[in-house]
Amino acid sequence: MATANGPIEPEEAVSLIRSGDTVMVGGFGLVGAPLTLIDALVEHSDADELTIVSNNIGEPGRGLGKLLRQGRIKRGISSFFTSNPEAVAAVNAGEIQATLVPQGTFAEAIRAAGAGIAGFLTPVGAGTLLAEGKEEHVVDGVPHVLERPIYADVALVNAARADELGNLWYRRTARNFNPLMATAARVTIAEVGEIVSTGELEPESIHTPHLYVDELVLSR
Amino acid sequence: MATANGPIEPEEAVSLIRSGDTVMVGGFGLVGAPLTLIDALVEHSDADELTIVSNNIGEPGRGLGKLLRQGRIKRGISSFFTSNPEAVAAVNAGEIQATLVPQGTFAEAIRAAGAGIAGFLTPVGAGTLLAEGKEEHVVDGVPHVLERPIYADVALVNAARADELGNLWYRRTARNFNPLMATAARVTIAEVGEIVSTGELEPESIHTPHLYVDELVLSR
Amino acid sequence: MTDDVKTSIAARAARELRPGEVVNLGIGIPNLIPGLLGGGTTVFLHTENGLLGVGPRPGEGELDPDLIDAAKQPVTALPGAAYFDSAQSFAMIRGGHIDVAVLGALQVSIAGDIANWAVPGKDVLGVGGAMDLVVGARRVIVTMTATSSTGESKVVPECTYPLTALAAADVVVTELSVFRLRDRALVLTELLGDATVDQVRAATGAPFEIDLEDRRAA
Amino acid sequence: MTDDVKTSIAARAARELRPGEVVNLGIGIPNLIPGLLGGGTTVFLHTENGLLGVGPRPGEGELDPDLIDAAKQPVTALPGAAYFDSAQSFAMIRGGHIDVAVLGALQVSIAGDIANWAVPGKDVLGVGGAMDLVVGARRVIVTMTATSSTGESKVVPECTYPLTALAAADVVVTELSVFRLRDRALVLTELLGDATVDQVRAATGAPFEIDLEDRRAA
Repeated sequence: MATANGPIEPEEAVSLIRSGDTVMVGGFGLVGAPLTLIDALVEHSDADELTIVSNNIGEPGRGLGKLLRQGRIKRGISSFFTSNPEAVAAVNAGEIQATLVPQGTFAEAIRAAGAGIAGFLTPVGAGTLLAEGKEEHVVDGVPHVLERPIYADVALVNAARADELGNLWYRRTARNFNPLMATAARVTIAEVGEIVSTGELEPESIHTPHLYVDELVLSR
Repeated sequence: MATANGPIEPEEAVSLIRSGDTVMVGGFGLVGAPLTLIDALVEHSDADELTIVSNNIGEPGRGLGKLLRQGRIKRGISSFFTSNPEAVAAVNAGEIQATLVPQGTFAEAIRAAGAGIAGFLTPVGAGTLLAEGKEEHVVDGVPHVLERPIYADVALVNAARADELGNLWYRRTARNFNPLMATAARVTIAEVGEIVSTGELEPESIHTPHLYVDELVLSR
Repeated sequence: MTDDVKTSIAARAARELRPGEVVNLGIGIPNLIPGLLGGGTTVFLHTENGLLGVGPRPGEGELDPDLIDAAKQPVTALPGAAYFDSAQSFAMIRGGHIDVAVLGALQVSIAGDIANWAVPGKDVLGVGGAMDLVVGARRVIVTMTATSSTGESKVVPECTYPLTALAAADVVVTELSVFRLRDRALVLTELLGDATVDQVRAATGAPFEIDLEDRRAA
Repeated sequence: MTDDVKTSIAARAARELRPGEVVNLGIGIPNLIPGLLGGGTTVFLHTENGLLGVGPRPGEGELDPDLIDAAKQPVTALPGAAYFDSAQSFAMIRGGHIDVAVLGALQVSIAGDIANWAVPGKDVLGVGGAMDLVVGARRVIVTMTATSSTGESKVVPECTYPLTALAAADVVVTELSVFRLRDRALVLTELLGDATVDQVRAATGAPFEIDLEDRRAA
């Protein structure tokens, strides 16, 4: 699923998101977040009732925090809503549903979705509030939780560099959840800082091979 | 668990392997196999009753095929014994036990061991001979097999390049199972083509961070 | 099986591939496909030992001991190729990111069950990536001769050889015909070369539906 | 809690670290540790957002918007640092590859249960990597004041706040003392500063054993 026709405009990219979709958004806080795509989603899309899968729901009025203010988020799946007090307030007011997941389980569940793994056993969370309603399995005397994959309709990721095929390279700690989310959605849109000629990325250093990438968008 | 004291000799490295140990050996066929370490194990160690976890059991008289001829392998866990007809003969003669695992499950089970995942559900193998004796779970109407991690006492891996801390970089298709096995053993010994100064490997391109590596050995 | 027969099967299978698709080719007949693709059809070849962007066999002086395919044969890598570890490679496969797997088989049942890794009672010691590929790839194209070297049909009511996976085949290409699995039923959709329906029937040890909508191959 | 108290707790916790260990530091008191390590003690700092080899805070002109720690604060990276994605980072944690996690807590029980992410009835919306770290790290060192700002003991018979994990703490360092978990029992092993056993008893809302084998801190 290479991106044969060059980058598309952010406005066109976000038209692939429909009301009711589950949308993954990369980034740890705002670092590695696809801010151009988020802005396009905020300004040029009417899709609402969205389920957002992102480690945080942005910050007040920044990143996904803008979408939150528009009331277009129905549900958030995150490890840390707390970084946006407005998201916490929205949950407490019953305006959005919140599914809180330990960060490692969050990452692993997204990887699992991309990797065709229908469930995995982790000791993390066992015996805590966050295991409520989940199947428990005791392995070698240690309680484990059976966690399920987290899939999405569309993934919005951010990378420093792409080649023309859509291979991606991430810089420093801006990598975080982006390579995982790129694997876990029906449609993956990568916002990139630059597009280099095919062959310029070192083949051993490509973090996301192009078969995971459907569309490229240049950061503004 | 950095390798503070520089590389050790292959003979010293294999002295860490004891009779009855489970030993992972990287490589797809002989590509990416730690041949210096295997030779040292063959020539300078008396450890026997070994369980070998490797995609293949070498080739006749080459790589792990040498260890097989010495009768020191009790059990093999592999996806493809067939590449060494002597291994097939040894299994058929009851000289070694064989556990055959689909290659993707083999890779994922090694990753799981390194990642603290106590089990995972895969559709691969469900309804086949290779699912016999394994727990089946039906997920969304599709039968899945619950697979368990594959751990080892010692992992022998091969990388083109290390830095002084033990960060590893693999070249081309010599990567294969090596980065996974490096995470899944109590002790990981990396055979490397060269050791460069710390800081010379691009931090974004390190395939195996040094916390997985206990000892470095130079290829001969 | 003559080389001509192999080539004709591979050539027909090649026509199932669409530009831009990510394709994993098994050993044997599927491996003939790269040489038979039309000039306009660019596919990306994936090999499960950890490479997307497999190129042609290396010429003299191009041989790299670190660069092989899943059949352990030397290959090259095209510009834009990427290397990855085996867990990532099979994550691609199992996760549905490989568009097409083309592979040989010993038997295919009318329900699309595939047996391609072992003969009963012996040789059950090498499975490799076969099970992952037939379960994970979005489309599975089986390329095989219609009958075995001893004349037995390879299309069967139910597999008697050890299964690779249930209901996994989408297309079956032999030297005589193309079958497609539709709603879990086997349908003859195309006759190849000079083959007739009667010839296909004679070579096929199981009932099938007929819907010759595809044009006869040139 | 004064800065002096924080610093004294961090300094004592720092002495638990051995050269070469891979250490993950939580926010608050643990984050003071890098400045308090003796010159001879080199540890490798891991931050769960994807970096092994965290360096000091950046000076002016060194600020890199792509380089932060798990507290979302700017950091630097040392030579030999490696970046990785979040799944790999938590694979390191959950898989037992992080030698030590140092973190704050709201409560620690005499069985080593830790509560450090939420207060009952509110603020259960941010867990981050807390659960993964206390379950996965080989040694878990809790740094906290002996009592809360309202004077309640943080060492308790049983956690009343939402649990982070069961039986996870190995060492508890407060401004008064060091406790160790041995055979699932809480043992007072060291008095800090001028603290007496009676003072520790008064500040601790749960029974504990005493084995003052460790030398009194200077």
